[in-house]
Amino acid sequence: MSKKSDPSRLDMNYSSENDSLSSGRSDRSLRVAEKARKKNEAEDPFLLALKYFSQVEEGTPWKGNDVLEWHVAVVERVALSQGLSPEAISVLLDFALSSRMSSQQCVRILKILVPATVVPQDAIIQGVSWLCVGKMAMKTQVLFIRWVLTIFDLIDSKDQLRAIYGFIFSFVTEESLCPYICHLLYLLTRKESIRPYRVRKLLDLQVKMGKQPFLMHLLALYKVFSPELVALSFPSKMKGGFKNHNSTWKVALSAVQKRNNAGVLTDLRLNLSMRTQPNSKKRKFSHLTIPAVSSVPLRVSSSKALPLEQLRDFPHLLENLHRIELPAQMGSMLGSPLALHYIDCVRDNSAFLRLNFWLGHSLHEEFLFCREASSQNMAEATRFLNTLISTQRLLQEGFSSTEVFLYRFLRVWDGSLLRTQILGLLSDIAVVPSSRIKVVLFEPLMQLFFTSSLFFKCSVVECLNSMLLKWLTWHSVYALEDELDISVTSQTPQNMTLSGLMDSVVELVQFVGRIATVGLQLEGYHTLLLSFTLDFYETVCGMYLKYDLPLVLMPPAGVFYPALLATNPVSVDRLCQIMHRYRASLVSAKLQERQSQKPFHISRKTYREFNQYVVSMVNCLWNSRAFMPGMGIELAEDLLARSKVTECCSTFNLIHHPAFIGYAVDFHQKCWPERKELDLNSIKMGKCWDWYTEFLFSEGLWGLKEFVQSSLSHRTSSRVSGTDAR
Amino acid sequence: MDDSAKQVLRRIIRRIPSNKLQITLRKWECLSKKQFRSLDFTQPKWLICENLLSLCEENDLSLKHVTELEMIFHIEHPTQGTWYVSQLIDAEEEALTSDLLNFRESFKVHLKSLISHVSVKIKKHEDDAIWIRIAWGDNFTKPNHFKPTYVVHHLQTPYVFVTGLAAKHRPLLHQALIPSAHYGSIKDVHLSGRCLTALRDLLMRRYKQVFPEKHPRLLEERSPLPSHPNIENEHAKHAENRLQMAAEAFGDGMLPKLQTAVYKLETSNLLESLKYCVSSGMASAPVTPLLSSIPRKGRNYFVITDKGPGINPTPGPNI
Amino acid sequence: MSLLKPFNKLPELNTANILLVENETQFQKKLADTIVQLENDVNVIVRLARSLPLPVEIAEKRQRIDLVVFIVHLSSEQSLLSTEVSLKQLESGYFMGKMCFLVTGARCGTVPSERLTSLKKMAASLNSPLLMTEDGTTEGVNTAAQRVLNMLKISAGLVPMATGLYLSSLIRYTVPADPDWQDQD
Amino acid sequence: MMENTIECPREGVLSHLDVLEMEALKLSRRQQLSLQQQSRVDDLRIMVEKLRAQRDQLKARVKTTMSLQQLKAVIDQGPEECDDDGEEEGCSGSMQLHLLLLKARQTQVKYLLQAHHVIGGYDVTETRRGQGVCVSIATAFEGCYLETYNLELDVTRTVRICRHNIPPFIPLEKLVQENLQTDLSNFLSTLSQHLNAFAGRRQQVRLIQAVLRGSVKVMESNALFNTVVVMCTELGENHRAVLCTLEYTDLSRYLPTKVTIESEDKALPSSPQWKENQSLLLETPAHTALQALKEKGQIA
Repeated sequence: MSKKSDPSRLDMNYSSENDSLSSGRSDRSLRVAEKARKKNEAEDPFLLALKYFSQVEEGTPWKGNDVLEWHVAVVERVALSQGLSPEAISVLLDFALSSRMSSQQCVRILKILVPATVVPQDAIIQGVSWLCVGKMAMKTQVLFIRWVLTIFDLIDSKDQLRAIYGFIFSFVTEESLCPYICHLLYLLTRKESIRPYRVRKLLDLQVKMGKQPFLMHLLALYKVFSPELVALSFPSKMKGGFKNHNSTWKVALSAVQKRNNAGVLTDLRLNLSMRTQPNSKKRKFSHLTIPAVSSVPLRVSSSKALPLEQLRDFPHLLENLHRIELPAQMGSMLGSPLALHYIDCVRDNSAFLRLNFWLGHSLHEEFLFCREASSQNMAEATRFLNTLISTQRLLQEGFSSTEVFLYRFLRVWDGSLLRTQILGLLSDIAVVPSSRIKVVLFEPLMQLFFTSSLFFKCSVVECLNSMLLKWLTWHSVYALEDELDISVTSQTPQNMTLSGLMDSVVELVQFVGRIATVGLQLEGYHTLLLSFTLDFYETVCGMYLKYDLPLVLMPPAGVFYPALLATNPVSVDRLCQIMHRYRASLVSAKLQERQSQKPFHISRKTYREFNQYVVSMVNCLWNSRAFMPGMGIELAEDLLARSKVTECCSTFNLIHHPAFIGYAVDFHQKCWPERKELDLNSIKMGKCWDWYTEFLFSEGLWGLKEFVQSSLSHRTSSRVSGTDAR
Repeated sequence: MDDSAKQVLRRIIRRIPSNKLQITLRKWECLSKKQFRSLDFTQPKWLICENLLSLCEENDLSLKHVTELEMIFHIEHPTQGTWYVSQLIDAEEEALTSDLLNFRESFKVHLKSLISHVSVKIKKHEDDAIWIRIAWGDNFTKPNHFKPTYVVHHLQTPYVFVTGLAAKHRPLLHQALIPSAHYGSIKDVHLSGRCLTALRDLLMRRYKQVFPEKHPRLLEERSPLPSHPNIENEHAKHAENRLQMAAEAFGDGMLPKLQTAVYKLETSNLLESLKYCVSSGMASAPVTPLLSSIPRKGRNYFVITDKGPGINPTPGPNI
Repeated sequence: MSLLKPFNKLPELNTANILLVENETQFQKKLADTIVQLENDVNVIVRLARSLPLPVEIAEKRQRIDLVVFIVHLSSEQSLLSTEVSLKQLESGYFMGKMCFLVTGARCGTVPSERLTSLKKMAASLNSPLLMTEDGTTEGVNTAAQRVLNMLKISAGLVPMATGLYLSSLIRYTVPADPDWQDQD
Repeated sequence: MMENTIECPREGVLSHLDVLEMEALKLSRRQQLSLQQQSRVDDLRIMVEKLRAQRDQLKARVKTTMSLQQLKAVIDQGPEECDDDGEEEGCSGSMQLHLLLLKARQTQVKYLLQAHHVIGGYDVTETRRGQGVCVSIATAFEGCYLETYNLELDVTRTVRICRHNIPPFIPLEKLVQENLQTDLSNFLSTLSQHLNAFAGRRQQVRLIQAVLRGSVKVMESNALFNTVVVMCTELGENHRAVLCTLEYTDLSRYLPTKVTIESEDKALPSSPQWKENQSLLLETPAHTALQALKEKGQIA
């Protein structure tokens, strides 16, 4: 009880004994000694502490040992404030693992082992050797390995670590060590480190422990390097991964990092990643930051492989394409464009597997695994995702793990968390087969879209627009006859036929049509949303001519008419332009069909829709025959009468249309400056009308101009424009 | 200043947390201003301790000064160790009029008459609580100042708070206390905790108890006003009632700090009776995991921590 | 012990009533404050309840409630249970676009997945929307408030040419047919 | 190459939309705030109106009750006049009077009850659905309210105290044994005596410390305040310190039962003047007595 209630009591008894020995000495001498000590302290307590730890001999009592306490305190202060130098680390690590004092002390030291710059490889080796001696307590061993994992990327070089791969491997049999050892091995494994008996061992373990994620991942990696040895098949999406949440270090390290985040990595001799990640040392502490490229600096003896980080520039890359050595930390690839270029050139499956794994793992850990969204986290997350986005832009294709993550994330998304990034990523995903596009994309998006704010709606439309753009671009790039491989990087390359692609595109366009219709309705035909929608249709109307995807899809009435009757000239103008482009596509499609060397068929329905729209436009704007039967929007006579609008048919012609009336008035004043009363109808008279239209064009309504010139050149009525499309 | 004194001092200094050290020593008033200033409290404790020792040498202080220091610290920080409370019963008339002086005298006399080697130190605290420090020896050995007993008693009240009392000394203490406080006998009240003031407040009703009143305070007096006129809490009344009930049961404002409470459910067959409680509707269903987990976890010792019903450190058998 | 009815009272002009049901009250309060702050042109009245049924004392002075929001914390089993109980106190009319679930902690991998699954089943069986929220951050709360408010305005008939039923037919939760995309872990 | 990997143009649109949303939010917040202030002002106005109305009502009520009392006064010598009048209107009048009487009585009773409460009679509240009652005993000294103490009594079978907040040094057990079962009201009154006396004694000490700071010093007092020792210096030819020990053996009184005067010169206590003072201290509250002495210029 008393022990529990205050632990201090115990060591008081002990130490009082210690003191009783010491107190034999005269107090004079004591004070002298103390003065001397003071002087030393003045020099540097930290060095003293290190000295102490390097020299303290086995079995020194630690309970109530004030000297020890004091030194630990000193080290603690230094470690947590500016981190420990490589030498300090070696000393302390050795002291801790040699367990010269109690294991409590060992744990205590390990906990504060925060490197300031790098960790010397030798220290780790030493540590592993202590591991082999095996007088360490199990939990201490685990702690040690976890520490190594945490600071893995700070180890100045890893060649010797690789050399003792076998030793490390031997620990997988330790039940409680296994997960962490596997992780460590995963980071160290290279082709030559794979041996049949190791594979066998792992398989045995798997039989014993069941399909543990950490074993699976290691085996997967083995399979990549030497498929002939590993017969297993792995699910395309493996869950979990190596869990190594040790917040204490993370926090401490990132804190230290924050304080002196000046280019610590200079001693890592890295040129590439420096620019992207000025303080990329933070990476491990929050999975979110990107490791610097550091693969093994090679011993002279070994093959002539060239570590990636030694690449100078693009030409250099090209020369050495054949003998590039990939870094231990695949994540680091993200940071470095050269590396990415390399990956892009040589379709190295293992590289992609590992990169994908790393990505999937961090994404999952960080966004789908209880991470309360604090502003600081979010800042990191944003940075990370932005880098990911730019990477994908560079490779011009999404990673499969990103997709998997996105599909999961969409289902639990609140629509605001990291909106920009998420939508950005989403717009990069490879073409989704029409069979599942509804489930993985549309349903979650719909839920968010209709409940969220106007701005979110706009963002979604924008996102889908750029998604469509990418798909079309891919198509126009990889437009092989019937077999275009879109997701090059994805783990399971899905070959997509042209028809497949077209189905997906149709799905997408129709989806946007639907949500835009309802969205506009809900938002009261807000101009902003309308303009984003028109953006989208500007892409759509060019599908055939610009990206030669044999497809023409008209906007739904729910989009067309709001645009036509919009209160701002810009919308109407853009609509005109879009219609003009549609016309162009349809005309050329007709030609194609006529010459029929590339037979493809656009349904009559499309033509009908198009004509319908043109007719209503012309009726509205030119013929002052709005709301007439045969138009998309008909209104019963009596209803119109009841609205008490005089000559309501003409209310939407180029003069009275709310979008243009301003121009009309302006024009009227220019024409008849002397007139007192305003008579807009007089614009209709004779030449005036042509002048007026000219005036409108001169006001910068190009779309309108194009439309007029194409659809009703030589002042024919709309029907003609309809027929000549037929 | 002899070795034992030194040891005691060392021990005391070690017990006092560094941040408290300075003020405690100041209260002690055994060092001259100059000496006090000479102490550097940024140093590690063991250093300060050595310097302090030498200073004590200079003013050749004795053991009794040292114990004085310990007492000061204890009175300032009465959360050392666990306090046990016992209650004096059958008060005599004098109990209501007894004062410090004659209490101190009679207590010392009585105790000394019972045991030869014992050192008693009695101080009165501001809140007229009487603090007694007893270092016990026995007929052959000197009083052991490492394990002193502390007794706190408020005159006119029947309560006695004790910490660090060995079982063999209990009767002695009681025999000394009862007559000198003018009571008939003493009994254990089964109350203990680390926080002395809490125990005191609890027994002397110094915390704010709440009773049903004829004119209950209005709702908005207690529960914070709704932040906006358009927000209405449907269950405000209920919440208020619950609040009232809770307050009546446990009191209001700052409550006394108790760390543990022990219930012993003793019956021929606990599970049987619990089962009956539930089946007969005495206990509300669903059964709280606290009870149902007895058979499920296969154990009958549980610790409930702030993090909700948890498992005690020693894991039970796997079932 | 009376069912809560959506149509037993006349609506008030330019007023929308929303009921937030949460068995713990902290998120509820934050959300309520944000909601009333966000809306300017409609008179939004927020009612907070720990569970249903609502106390009968104030039944008659209570205006008609246009939207019922059940806040479910996946972190606590209790929250889910009490929601299930409360649901029984709603008249069927509410399930036609006048109620929704607001879920917190769905993103968190540590909560037992079966809770989310059972909640999803519930939502799907009731054809009701399932809104995920981040209750930790102000942005999260703002967004939640915004979304709930949008639904409220529609279900209170304040948005021309839109009804709650219409909206919920668009956004109600459906169990994905392709099991591959259900959250595995 | 770096640059274009870092910057991606279309990203801008999304983030711009984000910014826009933020702005919109801020704006609506500001509007909201002003709206709230406006409505608050209105509410306050309404509140003022309400209060005015209430005040007027109260005024009116006061008037009526006054008139009622006058009426009652009239009625007291009413009857004989009433006899002279005609039968039927007489009886109708008597009816009316009867009514008025009752009204008057009722208001009177109300006042009595209020008065009873105001002068520190104890509130009794029913608790636990009639299973118990909660008695609260207010203490006061010289017309100023002090603590209120509560007892919750279980009255199901035999009356017993379930809980209370009466300080431990009040001899509650003794009082309980005397007459809790037999005579509750008696029990309560004695208890309240004790409490009032205790509160009174403590209040006296407090007042001494507050009012006579500097001249009189409270040397010693205990939890129960039944022995208080104060020191003052007498203003004779030689300023002697005088030690007055007040002992209250009767715990139900706030006046001492025994006062002893001590001083260096042994003559002083027996001096007539100080005998007088002693008796003064015996029959008036300590602080007033000492105050008086001070004014009389006997103590500093």
